[in-house]
Amino acid sequence: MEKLVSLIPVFPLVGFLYIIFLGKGLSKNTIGAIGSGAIFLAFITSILVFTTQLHGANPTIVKVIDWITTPKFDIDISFIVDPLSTIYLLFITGVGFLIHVYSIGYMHEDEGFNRFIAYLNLFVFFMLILVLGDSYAMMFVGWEGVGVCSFMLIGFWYKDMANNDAAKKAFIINRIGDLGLILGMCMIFFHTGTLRYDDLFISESAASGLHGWDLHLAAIFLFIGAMGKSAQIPLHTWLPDAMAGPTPVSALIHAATMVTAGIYMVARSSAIFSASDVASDVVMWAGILTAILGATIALTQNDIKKVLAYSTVSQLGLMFTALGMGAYSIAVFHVITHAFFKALLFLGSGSVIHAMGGEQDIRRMGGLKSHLPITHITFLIGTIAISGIPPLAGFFSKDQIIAVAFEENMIMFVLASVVSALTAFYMFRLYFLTFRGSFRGTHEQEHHLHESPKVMTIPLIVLAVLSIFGGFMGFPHAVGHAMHVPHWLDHFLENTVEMEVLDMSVGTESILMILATVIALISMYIAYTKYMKNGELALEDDEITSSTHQTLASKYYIDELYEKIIRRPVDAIAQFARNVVEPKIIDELVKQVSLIPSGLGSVAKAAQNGKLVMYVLAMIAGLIILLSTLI
Amino acid sequence: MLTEYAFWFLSFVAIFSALAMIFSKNPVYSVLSLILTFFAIAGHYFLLNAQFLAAVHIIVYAGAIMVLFLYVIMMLNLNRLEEDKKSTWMKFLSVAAGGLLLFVLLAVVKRTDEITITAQAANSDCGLVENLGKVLYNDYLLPFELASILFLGAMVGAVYLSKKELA
Amino acid sequence: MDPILLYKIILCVVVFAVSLGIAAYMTWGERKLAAILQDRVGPNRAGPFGLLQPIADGIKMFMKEEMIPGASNRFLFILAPCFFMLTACMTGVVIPWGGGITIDGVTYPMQITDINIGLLYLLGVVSIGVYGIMIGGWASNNKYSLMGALRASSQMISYEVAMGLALIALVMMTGTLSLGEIARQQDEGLAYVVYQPLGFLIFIICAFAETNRAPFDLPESESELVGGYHTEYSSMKLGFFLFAEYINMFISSAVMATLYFGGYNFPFQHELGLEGNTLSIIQTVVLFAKILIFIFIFMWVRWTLPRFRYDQLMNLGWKVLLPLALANIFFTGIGMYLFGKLG
Amino acid sequence: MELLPNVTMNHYLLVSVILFVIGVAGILFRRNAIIMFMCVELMLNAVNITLVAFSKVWGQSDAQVFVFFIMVVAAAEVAVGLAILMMLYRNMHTTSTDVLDKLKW
Repeated sequence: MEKLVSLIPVFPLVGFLYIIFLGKGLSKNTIGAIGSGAIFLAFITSILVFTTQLHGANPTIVKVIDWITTPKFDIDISFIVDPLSTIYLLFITGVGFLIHVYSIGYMHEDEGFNRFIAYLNLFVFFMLILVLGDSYAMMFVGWEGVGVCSFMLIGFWYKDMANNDAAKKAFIINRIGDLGLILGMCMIFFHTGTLRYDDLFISESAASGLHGWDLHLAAIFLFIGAMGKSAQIPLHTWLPDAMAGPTPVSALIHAATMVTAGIYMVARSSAIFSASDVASDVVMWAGILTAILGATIALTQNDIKKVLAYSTVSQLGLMFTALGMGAYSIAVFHVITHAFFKALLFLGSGSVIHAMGGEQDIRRMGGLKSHLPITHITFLIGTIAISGIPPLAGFFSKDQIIAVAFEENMIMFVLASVVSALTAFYMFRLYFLTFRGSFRGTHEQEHHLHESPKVMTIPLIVLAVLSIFGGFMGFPHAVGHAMHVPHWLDHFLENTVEMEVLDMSVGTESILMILATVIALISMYIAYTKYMKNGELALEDDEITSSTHQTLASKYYIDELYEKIIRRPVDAIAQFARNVVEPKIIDELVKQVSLIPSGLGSVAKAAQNGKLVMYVLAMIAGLIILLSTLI
Repeated sequence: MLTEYAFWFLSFVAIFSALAMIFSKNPVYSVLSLILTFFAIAGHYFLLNAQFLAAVHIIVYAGAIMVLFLYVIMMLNLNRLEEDKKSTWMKFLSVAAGGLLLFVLLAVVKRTDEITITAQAANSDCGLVENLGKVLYNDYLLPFELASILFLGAMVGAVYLSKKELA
Repeated sequence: MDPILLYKIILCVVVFAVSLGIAAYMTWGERKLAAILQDRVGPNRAGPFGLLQPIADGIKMFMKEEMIPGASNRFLFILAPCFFMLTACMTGVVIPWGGGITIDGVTYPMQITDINIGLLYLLGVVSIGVYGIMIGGWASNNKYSLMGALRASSQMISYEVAMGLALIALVMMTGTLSLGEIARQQDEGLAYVVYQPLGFLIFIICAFAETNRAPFDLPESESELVGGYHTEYSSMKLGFFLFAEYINMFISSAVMATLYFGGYNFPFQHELGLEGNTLSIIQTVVLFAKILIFIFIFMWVRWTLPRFRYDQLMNLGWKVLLPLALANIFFTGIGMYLFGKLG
Repeated sequence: MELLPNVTMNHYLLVSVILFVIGVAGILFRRNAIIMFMCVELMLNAVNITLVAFSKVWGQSDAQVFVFFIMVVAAAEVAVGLAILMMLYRNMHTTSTDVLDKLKW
């Protein structure tokens, strides 16, 4: 059964190749069916593979072919099947499938439809490689592959320069992270001589070659890689810009899957991170700072997708906080629930944008509840889920992060609670401004409003169901123990990642749960009074007076800061190189060098005078010289 | 005895008609002289017990290649070739080169006296069709097939080149 | 003198004489046949049934004034008919004319030489036969002659290819290139025409073209090129050209009889109870009967069919006969693979 | 090393060398592309003689197979070469290599 795993990436790859090379004359529905069918087959196969891991961890390496073979070390193209990779498999292919189906409706009028589906397939392929690879080298292939796909999809509407800029920004910032990952890999390889997970983590012996500051540095470098991919401070700026891509892309890549690659990598390397307290602290602080930053910026954003994007940044920050505190399985738990409700929210926002004819500004929306009933319901479920109100998915995962923080570090606990409160507030602000109140758009838009087709709403419904019940896979430990509901996920992952065992009484945990719920409800109520009862609206850009508000709306001026301290100097160096080094030094040098062959050529040219006899004479002369050596 | 005389006779004919080939002003005579040379060479092959090769030599060279030469010369009506005057310097150079090459080659041949080749248990049948065919179709099958492809290419090329539309 | 050498010399002379004699009387036969086909009487003055006509023609040829055009190339002009005649006569040496003749208890084969590459020798001699025509046509310095010569050369080269390929299919079955051996094989088995009907058809068509006989007589087509390559020739030099053509016809008939129709063998020859020299003589007579039938076919076709146009001739050679010959090789190979080698 | 009575390998090499040099000389002295072409054929045949002689010396057929291939190449070369010459003559009305030097450099 485990052998089937090598089939999983093949489906999307075949889908991609088929659509790119043979998809020219096919109808859009056929293309969509091929694209989502490929993912569906991968999903089915993933379920089969997943069942092998259900009863006790049973890690298996499935080798496909040799990749790099040297006397010193080998890297195979082989796949690892263990609880961590299979659970990622499930939600990549599952959520991926839903988003593919959604895309058929969302992108139906787009002229680049084939290209879009093909790219999505390719993306899923690389994501699967990333997750399934049995070594850092294989993961790196997928890592770069998803980067490329992300680039292509952000800049999907390449005719608009802003999209291209966003794509470039994402790509370049990701490169910075990748450099960290490469350095981390190099350090690991340098000290242990292998990049394979089973050598590094399962047999333990290899990993012991790494200790002290080497260990800390390696872990921090790996984390820099994760920062790039998962948009952590200071490499987070690309993610909100990446919303330039089509909404399904935002849902699939920039919320549910690719950005969680960083979490995956850190969880995969949990042995390294838990051995390094320094690196863990770095991860924790970077995570919580990102969480607060994202949450505060999200408060003031008016673009529906930007709000969700900063919310993603903030949630990712929370996940890293959990990772930093050693709660790897809880971070993975939050990744999964987050994948459900964030995909749901993005797809819902896509549905709204679709209905609004491309409008993304929530100040121009309002009162969509009656026009888009299904979207409204599912969006509301997503909002409740992310806000952490029981018994929806977000509550369980987020509550456990807070619980861990309570155990580990009171500062973290406070900050995480704040983030949680802010989350509930900005999400309900978004919800109220979008779906409640009265319609603020143009008359034409109002006339145009319609519920999305079934092909889009069904994925919404499925995701909404998942958002409601997804949390039960990780029922809180103590309370669950008391109620005889096991924490299934922890149990499932316990042999794969390092475990933080919470030692908490039923009472404490219950109080924390209630506290979290109350915080969320209060935030929700504030949002309700502010935007529903008082009918307050988000301010237009030129109405903003408060400096705090201005700072938040401008995203703490981080982009401007980067512009000043990084881009300007680099530009200056580049200008210097272009204006001075290139023409004055390199060009001149090349010109001078080129004189040598042309000079020699003008000499040799004389020999080619077109007289056959001369050629024959030369040939005979050569023959004579050659033969005279025999005499 | 007879074969020895035959060798000298054939060699004389070959060399004499080869000289006639390069010195005759009329290209038709050149062609005919060369044909004579080829007959003499075919005779050599017979003497060396390579009957198959001799027959093929006649068929291919005399029967096909030289006919083509003759055909082209007749068709282009090149009865008298315009030979431009060459500079004496060039003539001298040519003579020197040719003479030197002859000298060097003769010296090399002379050297072979010192190298003794122990003649193998003479298999005088090696020129027979059957033996040649066995070698050709067993050891040299690939070159043989490639040669046929070469031929096909040459044929197509020749036909294409002589199409009127190109002119 | 070595009796074998003596025998060979005698045989050479006999074959040469017989070839010339038959060729001479073929001219008579041709005229008679043409007359019959055209409902005329034909030669009937010189001797009974005009049988002395060839001799009269020969005397006339020798007596006529010899004319050599002033602008021609004298040496080549004379060389050409001699060369043509020589090549025509050279082909006879490899043909087995009958079984063995026993003299003083020693059996001599009735074949001048049974070289192991007999068929290749035939092809080689045929292929150089074209020089006689080409040189003659060119040396005449006459555009009709040159045209005839060029036509002859391209025609002969083209049809040689198909002819060679038709023979290859035959050689695949015989496993030998020796004509004597091929004739002997047909004593034991059936005549090869049974196995190679298509090969024979291709061969006979090519033989018509190689001998420049109608309907392939473009090199000398009177109505187009005055007389083709021998327009400028007169007297016995013209006689040589004409004569050589008949010799060629005779030899190709002999070759066809040998290769495809059992040569000197005839059905049930061993059941007659004849032995030795008697049988051999009957075999030779049978061979000549076969040759005469082919000669008759040559003449019959000439006086029946019109001449091809030049492009038709080339198309037939390259686009019909060549692919057919290749297909014949292919199917022969398949047949041999399926049923095993014959003979 | 006697291939025939009183005829050694060297005799054949000698004949071959002389024929070869005659071919080379022809190429050097003559300007007509057709004659030069024929000289090339002569040189190839000079080599063929040595190959056949060597085949006889060693009692093996391989050298004769080489001769066979040389003939194949020569035939192909003539077919294409003469076609090229025909075209040249049609366009330039000459076969002299002194005139045909447009493709230099």
